[in-house]
Amino acid sequence: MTDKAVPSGPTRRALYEARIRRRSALIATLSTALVLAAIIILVPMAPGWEAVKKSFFNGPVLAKTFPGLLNAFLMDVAIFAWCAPLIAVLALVIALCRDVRAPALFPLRLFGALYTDIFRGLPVVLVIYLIGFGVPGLGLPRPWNSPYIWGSLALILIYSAYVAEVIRSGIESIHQSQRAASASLGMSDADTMRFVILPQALRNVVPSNMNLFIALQKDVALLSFIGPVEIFRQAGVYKSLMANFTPYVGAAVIFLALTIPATRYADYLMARQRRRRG
Amino acid sequence: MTDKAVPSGPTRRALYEARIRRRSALIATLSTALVLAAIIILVPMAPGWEAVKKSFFNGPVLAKTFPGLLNAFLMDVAIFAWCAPLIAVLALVIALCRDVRAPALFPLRLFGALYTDIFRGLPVVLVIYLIGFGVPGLGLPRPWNSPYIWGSLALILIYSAYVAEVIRSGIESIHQSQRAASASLGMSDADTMRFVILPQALRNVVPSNMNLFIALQKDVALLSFIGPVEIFRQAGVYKSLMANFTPYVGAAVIFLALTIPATRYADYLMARQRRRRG
Amino acid sequence: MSFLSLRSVTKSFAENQVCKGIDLEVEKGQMVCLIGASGSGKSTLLRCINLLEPIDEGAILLEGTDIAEPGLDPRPVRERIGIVFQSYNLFPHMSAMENVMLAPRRVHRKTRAQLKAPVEALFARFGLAERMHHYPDQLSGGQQQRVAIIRALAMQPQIMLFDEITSALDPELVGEVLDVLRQLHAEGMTMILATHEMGFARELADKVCFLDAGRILEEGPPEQLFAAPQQERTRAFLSRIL
Amino acid sequence: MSFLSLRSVTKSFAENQVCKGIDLEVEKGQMVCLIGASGSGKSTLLRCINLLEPIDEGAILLEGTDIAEPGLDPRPVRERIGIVFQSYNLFPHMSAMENVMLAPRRVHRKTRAQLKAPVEALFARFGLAERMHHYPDQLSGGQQQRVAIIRALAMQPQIMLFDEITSALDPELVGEVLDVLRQLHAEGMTMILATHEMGFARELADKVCFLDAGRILEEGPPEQLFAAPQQERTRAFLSRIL
Amino acid sequence: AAGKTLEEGVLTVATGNPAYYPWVIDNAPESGQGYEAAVAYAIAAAMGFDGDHVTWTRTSFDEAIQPGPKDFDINMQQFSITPERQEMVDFSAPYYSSAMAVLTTQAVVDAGAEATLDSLKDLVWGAAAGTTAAPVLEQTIAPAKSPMLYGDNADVTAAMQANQIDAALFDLPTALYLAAVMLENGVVLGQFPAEQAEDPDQFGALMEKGSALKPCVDMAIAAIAEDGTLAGIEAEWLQDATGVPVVQ
Ligand SMILES: Nc1ncnc2c1ncn2[C@@H]1O[C@H](COP(=O)(O)OP(=O)(O)OP(=O)(O)O)[C@@H](O)[C@H]1O
Ligand SMILES: Nc1ncnc2c1ncn2[C@@H]1O[C@H](COP(=O)(O)OP(=O)(O)OP(=O)(O)O)[C@@H](O)[C@H]1O
Ligand SMILES: [Mg+2]
Ligand SMILES: [Mg+2]
Repeated sequence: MTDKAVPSGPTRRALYEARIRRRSALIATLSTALVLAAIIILVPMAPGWEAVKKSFFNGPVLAKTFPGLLNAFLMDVAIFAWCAPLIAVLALVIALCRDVRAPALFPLRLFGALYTDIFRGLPVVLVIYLIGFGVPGLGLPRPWNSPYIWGSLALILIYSAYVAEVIRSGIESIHQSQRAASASLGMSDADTMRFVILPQALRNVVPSNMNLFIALQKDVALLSFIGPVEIFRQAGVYKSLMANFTPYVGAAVIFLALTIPATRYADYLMARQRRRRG
Repeated sequence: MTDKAVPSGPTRRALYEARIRRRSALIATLSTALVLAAIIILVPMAPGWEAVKKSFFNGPVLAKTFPGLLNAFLMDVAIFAWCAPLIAVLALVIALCRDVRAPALFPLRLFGALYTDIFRGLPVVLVIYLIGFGVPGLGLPRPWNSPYIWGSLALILIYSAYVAEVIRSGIESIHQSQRAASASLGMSDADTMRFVILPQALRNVVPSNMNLFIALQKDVALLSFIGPVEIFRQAGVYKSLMANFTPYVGAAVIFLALTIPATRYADYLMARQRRRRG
Repeated sequence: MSFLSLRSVTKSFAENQVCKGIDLEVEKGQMVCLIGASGSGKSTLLRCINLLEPIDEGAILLEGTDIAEPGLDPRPVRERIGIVFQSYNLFPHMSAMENVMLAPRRVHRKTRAQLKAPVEALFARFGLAERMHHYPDQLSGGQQQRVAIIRALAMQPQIMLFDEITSALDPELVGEVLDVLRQLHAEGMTMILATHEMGFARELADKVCFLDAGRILEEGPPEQLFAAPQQERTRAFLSRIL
Repeated sequence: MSFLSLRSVTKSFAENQVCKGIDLEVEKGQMVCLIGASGSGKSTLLRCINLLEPIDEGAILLEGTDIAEPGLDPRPVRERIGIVFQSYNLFPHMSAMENVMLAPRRVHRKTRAQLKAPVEALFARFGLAERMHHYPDQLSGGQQQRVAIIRALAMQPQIMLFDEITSALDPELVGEVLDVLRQLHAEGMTMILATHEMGFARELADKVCFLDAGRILEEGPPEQLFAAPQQERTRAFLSRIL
Repeated sequence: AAGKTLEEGVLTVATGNPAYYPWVIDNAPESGQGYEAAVAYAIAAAMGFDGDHVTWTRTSFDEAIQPGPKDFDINMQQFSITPERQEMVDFSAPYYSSAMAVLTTQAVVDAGAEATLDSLKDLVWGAAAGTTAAPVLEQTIAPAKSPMLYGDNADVTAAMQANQIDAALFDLPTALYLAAVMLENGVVLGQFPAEQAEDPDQFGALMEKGSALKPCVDMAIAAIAEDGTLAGIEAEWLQDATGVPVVQ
């Protein structure tokens, strides 16, 4: 008996579905085309369109400013590049602090809790101003008063609070039975954390952290308020020089080119994780 | 047979644990006290402490500016109050757009996808600048060019993209079998969505959305960059008038008073949800 | 003409052909039991009959009309065919009563007032009168499964499909649910039941079909099939299960 | 003196007293089966013996020493007592081999090289030689459960506790795991087994204890307990299960 | 100017938030104290508004230059008139020609900074991003390290106080004020006099593009310039800047 039936040509359902698919594709294409056409034809007919175009979608301005913007964006990338690993390390430390059980180390737990509460509770700009201008104002010598250092520190403090919470939630999401299994083998708490809990917890929180790091990449723009000329500030300079908003649009395009794929990927990871669990 | 054993005084374990608890409490108190003492005694001995104190923790400045800050914070609250419901509504619409199946409505799906991708991909400040300064510049008459309107719109656009994604993930997290059960009873897709899927999905996403709304409350501060004198701008004004960072610290305290309890509550909801699912 | 008849129904998931030409006749008032190993296609077959899965080839005739015609609106058909799943699939955000009333209200456009009496009667009949206003998570598995059956019955279907409705239950709760089936059978409901409860199949089924790898390998009245299976495979399966 | 003896062990979770004074003697090389309804306290008792739960009162003597003394470091004790859970609790991020090697490496400070031969021998002995480098989710339930047993055995415990290790398995996979127990019993391992598999208890146990609501209501060799239970409750329970 | 103002019979004047000395004294333009406050009242008077019919509002720099309708009739916060900006907004005739000046601290001077281009090149520079100082900095000094840019004057001084920048470019009166009041040990190291610049920094009152008010304002400014009011106000509120050396 050959169980594997050889499909002899398309089935009734396959034919029907192919027909439906063709029709749907047609309808979808048509309706999309219609809507697009409406946008393309109607929008430029709006009274303010010329002004909008001149102010926001100004070709020559874009051409003139885009290289400068791209260049300034390197600054964003660089700040991100040195903040991200520090955030990861600090967050792990804080998360472990909050998991500490020994009573002598209670101040650590307290510290961890205060830390995450405070830095998750404050607006990013506020922390950047406070730390970026405040701390160096206390009389630190160069180069230790650089806004790059203190601005980055502000980002690191804030984001490590968020990442720490995510890691902690990852640790807590590992079922108690894994700890029991490890303990029952005679493993110490530290070994259990290091070899059994953390590897699983960290893997589980990759998607959430990915989202946080995308947010970080965007919040790097806020560092501009304390001096560093990154893309957002550069766009602002061009804007006030040319009294034209196109540079901001250019900056937006640069951000989108990076964040859309990253966000999409994070979503994909999240959805996959949900499916696995569900 | 009386199965409910009446505990006859504390058990061996209870006694031991009470002893341990007492010792732990003692150690924890002692170590915390030690650390606190070290901070309280050592920090003021640092060379820059006087400067820091004058600049950041200036009692008279705080007393003078705090009422003004609180007053300005009402603006934050007001902006939040009108943005939040609009965000909720718009996000629901977008989430439903992305779930649409009919081919004729394909542009809606496309729109939903583009919308969420774009607004989740852009830094909040950038959108606030673009929309808050850009759109009114197109020649809208007063009062339609108000930064309150357009700044709020920027927040609404961004946050509704995030909330829409959360709602969509909530919809997707409802197991396929719920749709099957509903369909098997002869219910239409629209009724299934409205009576079966959405009520469950929305309940599931309350904690995630709570976190987003806390973030919104903090990002309201960014509106100050386009004019509205909310707490952050007010603190900046005081700062430049008095050349003192205490107003920022005051603003931070006000934010923390609101966001810490809210964040804690959101964490609690999240953890409870995870426990339920786990 | 049978009440329901399947004519060489085939169904694939991608490359995996799960139903390989199934013929089945169900008479009015009959109880047909599908038995077979895990993965043999019982659930899929039931889902196909309810049009939750489109079939590839073949026909499903309900009182002579092909309900599997591609492109047909499945909703009127589903009103006539009730299905109850293994994992009860109650709506967790509604009380038992609301679970039962939802579809009649939305589909048949009846009011709560109109529905109250008949629905309460259904609950009472299946011993759940006191539990009507509880939410699913306040009910035991057996109670949930009975609510799911009541929910399907409230649409007044002509035929009921049951997919291993007892296999997620503790042995002690299985009895409650099987009682409901007995009652329905006594009242003349047409039923198809996928089950691993051989005892029950033997007691109540009018016809037992043994599915193996997407085919009905053997069918007949339970006395015959259980006592003297014709096929080697059926024998092997029964010896493992009984 | 018995190898392991429990002396009026009590254990509560908050108000709920789960072990109400349990006395149990286990001789070297004996296999003791705990049977009893769900919630009767079998799992809790095993977890207490392994010190995963602190007991309230009573003593647990392992070769005469009270291991339940509050404040004692439980780790050396746990090295001597292996436990395998119902839900296998393998570490999902490690291959079967790494699962087994982790504790010997970290606790006994052995190297991979030292462990290779004995661990491979263990895998081979329980028919998993080819599956050593697979990850848990690439293994069937029965294979996972065998890896869990190997993992516990690799620490060379003197006594093994098994908590319903077959109840999450398909009937067809149960056999594989029971074979392992048979083998261990033959080799003289001391074992305590909480189980619903009466057939197995009857075949292999040296002593069967019937737990009911936190007490050992009746104990004895399987022939006696299954054939002629003394207590009304035991009879009721056995009649339901068998 | 009848019928051309935002609110009939009232001239709405915008200034910064906060507004700085010496342009506005004590952040209170209503007092008419300070150069721009006084000029505003003088312009208003020349246009026929008495002091009670002048109201004040606040805008940020960016809000002022954004295109479109405005919340003010005229906006005075040291806006430099540039052709690019004139594409989007209107400026009145200039009411002040400012020298650009180098603001720094005593510590930097002690470290050897001098009022020469060569010396200035090597400093770490800052400027307010929205102002013309940023491009002027690039053109005239071309610092070796790329300058830091900030949202407003307050942030620039904060950065200088934090020793994150050595020097910043401002219009001279602002620089003098910041050096004297806001900055500890502030020094105005040198100036680029307006007379010597090829396109000098001139302040104009900013108005909505195509504002009907522009001719009136221009006439008013011309009038107060002619009758010496403007010079009088300058003498009263702006320090004599001759003490500041010219950058070589
Ligand atoms: N939605 C689906 N997509 C892909 N394959 C499916 C799907 N549903 C079922 N299958 C496959 O179809 C086959 C038959 O599954 P089905 O659930 O019908 O078996 P069953 O007889 O009900 O088994 P059980 O006794 O385990 O419920 C299996 O191989 C299964 O993997
Ligand atoms: N960690 C815990 N916290 C509180 N109560 C618990 C805990 N673990 C078990 N219990 C309670 O202790 C009682 C005995 O549970 P236990 O798991 O020991 O029973 P069991 O005999 O193993 O049952 P089963 O056959 O279902 O595994 C139950 O009432 C249970 O609710
Ligand atoms: Mg099935
Ligand atoms: Mg148990």
